[in-house]
Amino acid sequence: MITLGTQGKNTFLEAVNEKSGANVLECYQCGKCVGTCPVSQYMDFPPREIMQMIKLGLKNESYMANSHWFCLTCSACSGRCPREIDIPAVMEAVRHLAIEENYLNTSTKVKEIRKFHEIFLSMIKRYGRNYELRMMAEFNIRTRNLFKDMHLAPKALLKGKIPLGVKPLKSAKAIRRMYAIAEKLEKKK
Amino acid sequence: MARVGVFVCFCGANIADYLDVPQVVEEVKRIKEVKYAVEYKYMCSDPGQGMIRDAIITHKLTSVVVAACSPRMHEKTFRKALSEAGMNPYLLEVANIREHSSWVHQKDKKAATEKAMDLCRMAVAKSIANEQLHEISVPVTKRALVIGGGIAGIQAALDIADARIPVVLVEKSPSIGGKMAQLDETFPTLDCSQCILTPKMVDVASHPYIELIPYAEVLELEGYVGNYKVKIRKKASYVNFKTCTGCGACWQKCPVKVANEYNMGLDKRRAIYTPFPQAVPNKPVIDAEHCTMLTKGKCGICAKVCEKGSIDYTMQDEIIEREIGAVVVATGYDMWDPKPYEEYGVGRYKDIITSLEFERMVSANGPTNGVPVRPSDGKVPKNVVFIKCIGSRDEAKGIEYCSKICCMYTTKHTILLHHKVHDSHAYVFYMDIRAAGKGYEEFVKKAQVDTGATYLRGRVSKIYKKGDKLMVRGEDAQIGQVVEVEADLVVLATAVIAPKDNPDLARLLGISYDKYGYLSEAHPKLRPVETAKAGIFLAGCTQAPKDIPDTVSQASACAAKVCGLFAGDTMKKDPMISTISNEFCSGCQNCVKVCPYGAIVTDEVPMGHGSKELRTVAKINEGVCQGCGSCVAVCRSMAINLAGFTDPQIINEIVSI
Amino acid sequence: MEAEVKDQLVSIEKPGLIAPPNWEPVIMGILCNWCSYAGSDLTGTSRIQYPPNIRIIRVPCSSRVDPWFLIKSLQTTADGVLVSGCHPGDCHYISGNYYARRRFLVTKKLLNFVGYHENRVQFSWVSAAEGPKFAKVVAKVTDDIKKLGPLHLYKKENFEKK
Amino acid sequence: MKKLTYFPGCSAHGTSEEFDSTLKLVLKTLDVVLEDIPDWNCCGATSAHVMTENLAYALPMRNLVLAEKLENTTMGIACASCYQRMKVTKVHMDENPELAKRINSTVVEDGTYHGSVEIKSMLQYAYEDIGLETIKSKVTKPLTGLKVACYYGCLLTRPKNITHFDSPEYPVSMDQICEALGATATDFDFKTECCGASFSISNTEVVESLSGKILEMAKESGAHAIVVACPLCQSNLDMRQPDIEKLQGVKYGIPVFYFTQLMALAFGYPIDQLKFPKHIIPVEGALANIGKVDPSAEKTKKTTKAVKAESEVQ
Repeated sequence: MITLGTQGKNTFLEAVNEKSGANVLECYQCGKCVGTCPVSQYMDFPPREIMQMIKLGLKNESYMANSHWFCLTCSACSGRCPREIDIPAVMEAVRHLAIEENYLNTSTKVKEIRKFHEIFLSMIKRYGRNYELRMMAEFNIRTRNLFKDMHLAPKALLKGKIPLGVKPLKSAKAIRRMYAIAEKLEKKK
Repeated sequence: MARVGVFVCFCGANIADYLDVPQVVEEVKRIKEVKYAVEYKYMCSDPGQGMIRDAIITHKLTSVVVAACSPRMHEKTFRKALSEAGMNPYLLEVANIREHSSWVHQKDKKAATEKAMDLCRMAVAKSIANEQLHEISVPVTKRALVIGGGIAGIQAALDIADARIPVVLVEKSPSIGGKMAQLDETFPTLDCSQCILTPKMVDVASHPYIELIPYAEVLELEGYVGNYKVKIRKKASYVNFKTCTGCGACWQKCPVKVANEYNMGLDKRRAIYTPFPQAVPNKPVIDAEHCTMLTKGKCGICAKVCEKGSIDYTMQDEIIEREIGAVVVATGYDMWDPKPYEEYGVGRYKDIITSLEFERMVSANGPTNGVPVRPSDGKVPKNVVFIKCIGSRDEAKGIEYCSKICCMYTTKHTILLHHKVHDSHAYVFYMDIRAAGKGYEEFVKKAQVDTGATYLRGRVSKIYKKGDKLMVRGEDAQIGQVVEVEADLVVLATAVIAPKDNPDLARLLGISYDKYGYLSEAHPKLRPVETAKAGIFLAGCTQAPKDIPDTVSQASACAAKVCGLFAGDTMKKDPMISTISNEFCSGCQNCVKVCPYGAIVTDEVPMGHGSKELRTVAKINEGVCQGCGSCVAVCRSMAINLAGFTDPQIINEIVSI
Repeated sequence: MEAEVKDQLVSIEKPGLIAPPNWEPVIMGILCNWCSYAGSDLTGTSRIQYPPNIRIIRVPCSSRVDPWFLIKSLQTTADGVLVSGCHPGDCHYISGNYYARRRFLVTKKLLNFVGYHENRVQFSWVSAAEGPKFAKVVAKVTDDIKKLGPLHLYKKENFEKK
Repeated sequence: MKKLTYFPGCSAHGTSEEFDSTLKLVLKTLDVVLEDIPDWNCCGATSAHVMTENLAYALPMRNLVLAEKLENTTMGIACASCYQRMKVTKVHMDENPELAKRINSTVVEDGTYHGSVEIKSMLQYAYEDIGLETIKSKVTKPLTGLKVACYYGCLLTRPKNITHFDSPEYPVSMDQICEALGATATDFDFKTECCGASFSISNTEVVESLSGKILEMAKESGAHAIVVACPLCQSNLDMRQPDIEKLQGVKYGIPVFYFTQLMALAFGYPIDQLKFPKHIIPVEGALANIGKVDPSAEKTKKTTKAVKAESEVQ
């Protein structure tokens, strides 16, 4: 059971609105987003419910939900929302806040998704571009799932779908510098 | 020398508890114009008024000040008291020492008393400058114009006419009846729309006090309340209604087929046609846009077959004028076009129809003889999905507001579907069920329980085609699951919107309309049928979405208003209007520009006594002036004054404290 | 030029500099009959308290307000003036309050130019339903005028003399 | 001769190399010269915006800044995700100069951002800047008889206020291009449903179910092949198709072309230049339909014409 009325101002709602530029209060729970969302059935709470949870100020629940990790930012929902709420932005805001305040959803799926993104970013950091083969390999190693998609590998490699090398950036250090500054900016906030 | 009487009211405890009334009286007595001042428990009571009457006579008062509640409350009461004492009622001034002092400074008796004194001083000073005013009476043309021949217009016209007041009813289409004539049955009683409407339509046609002008539109309205003049264009019907018997030979023979508006384009009508069998008047008109005789000069069959020779291809539009005293606007509503709902494949899938199309299908005199069918293949549908709030409550694609009637007509449709196709099943996607009204909630229960319509709470997200079925996907929020319904037919409950030509009409009538195009009432609560312009009233959906009962009540209310307006031979009018003195008027015509009512016109007067030369001056039209005073403030030469709020009166107030 | 205006400003507002103890300003409130006056009545019926300094004059419409009224008030009895009308678009007389608004801006400029502080005259929209708002507006205006100090230290005697 | 700034995107040198190379062929015929952004970097799609706001803007920002060093007013982007990240960044930067300044500070050595370069997806460029007529005029081997389902994915037309291109629900630009090539575009309902995009590695079962639905509907619409303009969509629909077939127990065998491949084909380039061997699903079956006139084609053509009419009305 959830007890309401115990917390004072709904600071969580304000934070989300501020970060996303959307106004969650506009949501009138029609559910069009849920039917639209391609991954809503994989979410602990579909978008509509997340919106309500934000309205109720349920910070923990929203942070720990896998919903914002599953959001593909495909913008189908916002395109159909009768109140034109930027739902992906809201999801992104919740995710970023969760990351900033180190809330860790420990379900393996979310862990994998998160791992993938981290590896991806590290790839760019290292090469300035994405190195697909290496990324896949690393992903499989880090997620302790060596043979995932291995059945595709030979075919893909054979057909040159996935190149063996990557042409790294001339000024890769420009990227590293960018990373450094960006991270500093994150902290500043 | 002015002799003012001041009467200060205790208003029980309301005033007396929070300010020192006797002290106020004492203070007021020190003003030299005040010849008599007294306090009393309830000035508005009969004895209170008696005191005023007596004092007027015994003290030969020239003006009266009552210090009590707001003038908006009892001004009329005390004016009556004055006239009963043989004094001009407009020599009264009210000092508002309750709303403006005792009630709002309850913690500071001294300050409240001081303020009350000042308010009295101001009232006294103003009353000294008051002049005798007399109600203006303007002649009234006792004839009403009703614009629109839907159920609202019909009801208003009949009620007014039954009071033996002549009515001019103007309808833009060839027959009266409006949207209601397109309905099959009506919620929540399921009585047949046609059966209850057509008798009224016939009454209109046969009523001695109603002049029915079909196939016409209002062009121009000039004048003011009680004395309007309206220009009407009668569109050329190319049929002589006087001789036409409505036998129907012409439209049976007419070779040109056109989409039939009455049946939402689900079938065809001819180029010469009556909109529907029960049309009133039951005379055909020629659709000039499609008639080959009028467009290409070929054909002429209808003229050949018409025994009465009533067809006249040379007929022209005709402009007629009528003198009227009041207007009832009842232009109804339009249905919103759901094309923006691309995610539903609107426009791509034949088997997605609007609720009015469905209404025509299930209607006994409809294109499919009362059986709903799939437009794509003519099969009778088994699973029918009804989607509510199409365009309504949708800022992104439609309009913000709730259309009010969709919940109920959709409920009705599920029941009608069940009646017409027994083995069918209705699914209703809704956001809320708004069933506030007599017998409405019970009606919804009937649909859900007796006919077993399945209600799913959620807005449909997508519709796509699979084989010959339409897959309707949406969330059912109750179970928090995405559901897909395999539908044969999808019915969209499209929003009610204002008629698209409402703004133009509003402009030519000189009334205001809101951002959606609905005509605005004078006050949302207390003057719901009047407009801000005297003598123009609103009935039905032209003011806001409404169901039939509400529409009919509002129409009757309009009738009552019109009858009230025409009660006397002349109309009494508040004398507090502008007056212009020719001596001072320089003819700059600033006032003409600012007058919101066009009540100021120019006039020619001789330069001086006996001189032939003329000069232009402004002239107030007493009937039109509403007394806002805009003109007074812009008058450079102080030639204009507003009776009851003259410059001397207000300046007196200012300097008196 | 600049300097001149400054001087004037000082000279006119100077009496204000010597406000006597427990001085209370007088504020002339000119309200339109249909919105603001009705609103002020509502403030009363709902017993919302506000400072007692305002003296209310009823006019049919804010467009009736002649600049002359403001000037006269400031010259003779009032330390400040509040003009209030219907919200834009809600004018009972269709468009009166628009005229009022434009006219008021010009008047304000003029009064400013001759040296009156801009807060001496103020304008507001109060609808018939906005009782609480009216109280707020009055409180604010009163407060502003108190800060500015008196324009007239003689009005009472002045009245007795009449 | 037209010039166009080009941002290939990482996958152009990897999974979508055939997109890149056929695009170049096509533009050669259309007399457009591509100028690669010197030393461009990955735009961060699809991970940067998930993890951090600043990087999500910073990575595209650098490319935008570099792009402004070339004279051209327009930049064409092959990959849909790159296109969206870049466009989002541009729009947000132009709306919010404050933010622009902050982000610019991360790449300030590479130059300052002015927002002078217009960003278009290659599809948009072909449709708006080159135009159907020109395309038609270059066709030497019309693809008559080939029925294709045009799949746009999420990123090319959404969100509307960012892309301002075609319809987010039922776009028709690619359909019209394909019809200009002589092929027939089917009335396909899942044009803009998501294929699972960024989950292609981290969350395959999602991808398989989503892409599965798309393949199913494509078949439903009677298409021989799917046409795409996005590497992610292509690899999801093509590479994962065998798994999906296993999962659903159905045989689709629908090849997934880049629209540039079909253009090149219609423009008369020899098969061996079109990198068909790179496809996991063999293309021969579908291409065999070219030249075959089948009666139902006429009907579908009409419907799509109707659809066009609709879209023009709006």
